[in-house]
Amino acid sequence: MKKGNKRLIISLVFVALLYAAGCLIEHTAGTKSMVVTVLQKGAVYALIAVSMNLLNGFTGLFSLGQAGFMLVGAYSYAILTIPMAKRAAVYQYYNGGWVQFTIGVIPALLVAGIVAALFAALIGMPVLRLKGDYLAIATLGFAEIIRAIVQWDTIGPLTNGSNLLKTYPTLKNIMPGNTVLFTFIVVGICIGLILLLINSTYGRAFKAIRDDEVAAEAMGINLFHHKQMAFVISSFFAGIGGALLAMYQGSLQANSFKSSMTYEILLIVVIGGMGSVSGSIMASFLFIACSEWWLRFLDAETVLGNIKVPLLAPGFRMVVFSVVIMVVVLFFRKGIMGDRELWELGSRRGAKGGRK
Amino acid sequence: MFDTLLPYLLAGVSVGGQYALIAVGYTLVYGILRLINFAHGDIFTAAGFFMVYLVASVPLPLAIPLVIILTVVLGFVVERVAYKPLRSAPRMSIMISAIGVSYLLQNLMWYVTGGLAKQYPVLPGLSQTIQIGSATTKLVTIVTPILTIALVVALVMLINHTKIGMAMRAVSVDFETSQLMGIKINNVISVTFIIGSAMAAIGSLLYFTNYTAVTPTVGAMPGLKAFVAAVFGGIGSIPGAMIGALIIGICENLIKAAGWTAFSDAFTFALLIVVLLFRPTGLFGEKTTDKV
Amino acid sequence: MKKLIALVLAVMLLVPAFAMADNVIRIGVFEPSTGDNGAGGKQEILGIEYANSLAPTVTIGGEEYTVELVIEDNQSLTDKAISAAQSLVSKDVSVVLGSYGSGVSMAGGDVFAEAGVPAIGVSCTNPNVTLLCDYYWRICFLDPFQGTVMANFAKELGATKAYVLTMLGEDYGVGLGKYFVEAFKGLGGEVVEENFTEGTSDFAAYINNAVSNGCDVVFAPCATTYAALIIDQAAAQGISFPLLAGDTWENSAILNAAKGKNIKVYCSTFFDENDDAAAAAEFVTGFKAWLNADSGKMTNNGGNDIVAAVSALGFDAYNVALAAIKAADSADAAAIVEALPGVTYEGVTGAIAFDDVGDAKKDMAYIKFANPETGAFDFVKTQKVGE
Amino acid sequence: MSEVKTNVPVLRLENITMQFGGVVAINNLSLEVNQGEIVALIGPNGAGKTTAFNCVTGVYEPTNGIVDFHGKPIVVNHPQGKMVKQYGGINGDLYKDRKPVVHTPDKITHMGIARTFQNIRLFKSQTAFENVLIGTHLRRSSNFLTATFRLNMKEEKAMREKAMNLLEIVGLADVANELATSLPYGKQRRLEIARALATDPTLLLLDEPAAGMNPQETDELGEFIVDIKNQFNLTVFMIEHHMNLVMDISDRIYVLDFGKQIAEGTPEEIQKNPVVIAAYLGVDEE
Repeated sequence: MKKGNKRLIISLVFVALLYAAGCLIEHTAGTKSMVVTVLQKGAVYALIAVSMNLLNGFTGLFSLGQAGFMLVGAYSYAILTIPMAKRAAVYQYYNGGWVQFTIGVIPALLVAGIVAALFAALIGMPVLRLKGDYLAIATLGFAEIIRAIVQWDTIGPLTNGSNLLKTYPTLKNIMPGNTVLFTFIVVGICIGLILLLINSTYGRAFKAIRDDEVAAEAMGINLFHHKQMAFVISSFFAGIGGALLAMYQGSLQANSFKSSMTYEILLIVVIGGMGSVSGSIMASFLFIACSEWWLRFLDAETVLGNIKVPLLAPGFRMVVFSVVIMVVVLFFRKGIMGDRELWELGSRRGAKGGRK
Repeated sequence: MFDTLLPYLLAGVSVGGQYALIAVGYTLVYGILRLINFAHGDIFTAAGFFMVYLVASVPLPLAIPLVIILTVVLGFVVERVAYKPLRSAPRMSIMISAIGVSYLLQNLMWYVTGGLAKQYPVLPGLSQTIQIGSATTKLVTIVTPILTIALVVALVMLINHTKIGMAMRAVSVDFETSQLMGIKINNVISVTFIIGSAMAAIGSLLYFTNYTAVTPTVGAMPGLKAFVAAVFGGIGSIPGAMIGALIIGICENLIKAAGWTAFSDAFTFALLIVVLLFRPTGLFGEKTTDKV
Repeated sequence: MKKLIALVLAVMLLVPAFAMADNVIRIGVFEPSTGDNGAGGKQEILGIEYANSLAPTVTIGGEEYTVELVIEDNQSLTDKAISAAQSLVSKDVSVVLGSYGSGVSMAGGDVFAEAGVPAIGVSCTNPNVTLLCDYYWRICFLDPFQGTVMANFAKELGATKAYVLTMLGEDYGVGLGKYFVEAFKGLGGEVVEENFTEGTSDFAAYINNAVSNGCDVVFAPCATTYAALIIDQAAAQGISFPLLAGDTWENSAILNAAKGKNIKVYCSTFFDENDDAAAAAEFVTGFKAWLNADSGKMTNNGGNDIVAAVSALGFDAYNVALAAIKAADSADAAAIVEALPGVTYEGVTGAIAFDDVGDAKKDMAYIKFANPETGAFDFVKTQKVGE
Repeated sequence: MSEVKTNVPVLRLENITMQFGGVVAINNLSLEVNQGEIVALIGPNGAGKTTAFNCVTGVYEPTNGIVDFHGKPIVVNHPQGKMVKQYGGINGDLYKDRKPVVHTPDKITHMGIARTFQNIRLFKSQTAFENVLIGTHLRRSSNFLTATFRLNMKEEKAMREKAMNLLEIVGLADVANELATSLPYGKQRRLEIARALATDPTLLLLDEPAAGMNPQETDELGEFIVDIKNQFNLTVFMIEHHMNLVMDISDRIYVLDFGKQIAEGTPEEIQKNPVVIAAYLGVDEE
């Protein structure tokens, strides 16, 4: 117990240092810098990736519906927080829309999670009976159906149809100058809760289901009940993640929540390691930094001296990127962390190390 | 009434036939590897681009067989590089690899084309406009279902009456046992991918003659719909895939006719979910029991 | 691993992001060069580059500054637009030009506003681009105007029932469609509205719907990718009534699709190559020569030297930006924001002066016909509001 | 031998039939396991023994028949299908006043039946300790919220103590933090038993617990089974091929061949039963 406490304290200090570093970077680099962008978006993706890992990595449910639940969360948040004064302009084709009130940012974030969780509860009831890739394709299908419904003109007064939602409070409005800190706090709380869940008796039950469904059921674990729980909780956090993504983006459109978004998150989870929270977090920041920042030069046609650098053209960044991902998928199947956590590296390597 | 519906039915049968050719690839691969080959739709797209670029340099009669050959090579390479090394890995890994390949192919095509739509060459004959009853349409609309049925019949004969077909059936029933019986699994799987890719290439010829713009993501939706068709028809069943695809093609067009245009894609997924929940083996699939 | 990343981040911060050369002012070009609107975006960039080649420097505070164009591809997608905009902002641009397409402009607008960088919309026609963003100005006309123009024109062609087809999630098309519907209904016409989803290639059913609903004109403002398909399939079904659209259709892709087919395609646009005003004529001659000198540029223009309206707008946008920089007499974004409302400029697409919202007061549209025989756009007429 | 044997039936199978397509894996099997007994189910490979276990634990739903546990129904499947309301015909009395019931495996475990698997099914990414800990999840009182917010620390502590205690009983305390799948075969079998015990069963189903063990290990296992039976006041129902073990510790034996019960009795009776000998050794067709 004492040793555990010590490790907990070290971890907390480490996290606090990370927060301070994030804060410091924002204050020194200024809001215009790409670092700040990467920190914000990376943190948001970290939450979404961890929520997906809870399903795919910890419970062994291959779900591809994450973008759908993010969409629900993002829309719930935006719809509830667009200021009254701006509604007429945003809902320009729908006479200002149906919703004629606004709520605070934090309650709206919670509502975003809850609405996404409700959707998940409804969808989970039928689809969680399916297994493996059928579950994957069914959740993917539901995400697409959600997207079609949100864009439906008839409920346009609620969702603004397929048009852009904007003018809702963004990261910048809430804690001006400390956007990174705000993102880190919300994401930190959410990931903290997921970690607590994973390390509770329920988390152990999830892992048991992942390892062997038949044995888990023989241990008295109600498969449907626990899968549903993992599905709903994952979607709850995906909903909050979607809302944070909306806050980060400043504008929101159903069209961008395509299945390719789910695939990206899945790839982050794979790169980080299925079943590793810290892996997902690291992979998110890496992924975002590479795609938004470090590899951007690959997209620019560059002339060095008099020679045009070959291959560099719009789109090359993503090619390089997807090749790297394929290399990870094929040759480093365990990802960065496998199913271990950063804080376990020192202590449990002996017990869990020798395995492939 | 029939006069109003005829154009929709024609369009539905035509697009359904094209889905069917893609669906064959899904159903064969799934039948043997239990893998949803997410990259199959992108292989179909690649076939479209092969044509666009080939026609610029070689004459059409040569370009068509070249397109089929290149597509087959692509399908073969994808299997060897991305799926074969994962043969013993959990199924989730192979599926992730398939998603990765799809991502890679799309990005590659985006890079090569700049993400701009490319005009598909006109295939003499197929692109001609003809009049059927109240509907005016391209000749390809009529050719597609005929060609599709012919190819499906040929394929079914291949599978039922040749040695390789027997091997394919054996592998799809029991992977390990057929391996023990001396069937060269890797060859069988390669043949599966080759057949699937060739069908996708033929499908792309017909599809893009009908819908003349090729973009890097154009195959994603037809790919998914073809997969749904394969599930609907009963995964592993080639005639099932064809019938499923035709039904989906027709329904899709009738839904648009009813004015529910925004839901024509969503319908496919709704159908998929309903099938999975109430008849997971599809129209013609066989029931299996998991052994504990 | 994490420490390593932190270290890398820290190093990247310490190294000054960009070695600041003296006397350089950066203008961001926020345009799609890939994706659905890539073709149009590239033409717009060409206009900007041409303007830059004519006026590569600007004098600020008595010193000569070199103008450097920083081009970012927003991929025609609203979510990608955000990171492209952030990338521009992080490269310290003083002013941004773009974009082709309204959705991406609205999405990027927030990023520019947060960073306090002014943006000049080139051919984004949705009212909300400027209305919901205090840092966005625009030099082209707006969709309510364009929609009305096309509705009037449809009426003139004798249409009584219009089929309006737009893509879900495309602010430009959906917006323009709505304004057309409003205007057309106001003129006593009937309307059938339908949407297609992104990535659709099968438009046969939509064309059938237009026919079976007894429509006698189609209005389909959308990206050229889909436009080419719509035209091809309409022609295949032997449609006799005209297809109308907005400014996006003024593109080589449309000409190629319509060429040799029995189909009538009209679009409205911002500029006509054969405009006889002196400034316009000079621009057209110069631009064509510039294009012809470089095969890469010709390719980006769609393989010919037809001057697209968006190129002319790009040309004007660059010059408006220069005028604003001169008026501000500073490379500072905030100063340019101050100066922009007062800027007036006599451009090749007409006089440009901004109203309170930041929109150019433009009241003239050019209607063109895609000639299937010559494979070129024929000028039909100009149209003003209230005509 | 246990001294708490009674004639109170704990588990009762009546007319269980299990068909897979056209194959009849179990044909009209009826048997009883009484409180405190160790009952063995033996038979040649493919006789349907594991299938019988799977019917009891809810993995399979028998085509028809009844399984009762402590007089409560686990499965009641009517021969003419679930839709038939008025029972009659051949088994009319058996099904009289009984509603169709099919329980899921977790529900059955909750009722007090725990099992091990023929081809060991441990949670492969978990340590030995965690494997047992998962067994304690069943009798929790916390919900996911109290567990997440650590309002169940007392229970969590009790769970951990119980799991450790069980590991000590099966003699695996020293390998508690080893990965379950890295343990030698015999220890994995014991670990599976410990894990099953963590669910607080009253009936323990062991599917070939001695498979792959040498004679000495098998002897030890026999003692161990009797020990835990007494210590936890269990009833044991096991499938086993090691005849020494079966004859040593069983109170009664059922013999299955081709899905049919061919004999029932004490070890001594079974040893002498010519039908059993024929089934095992094979006889010429008469």
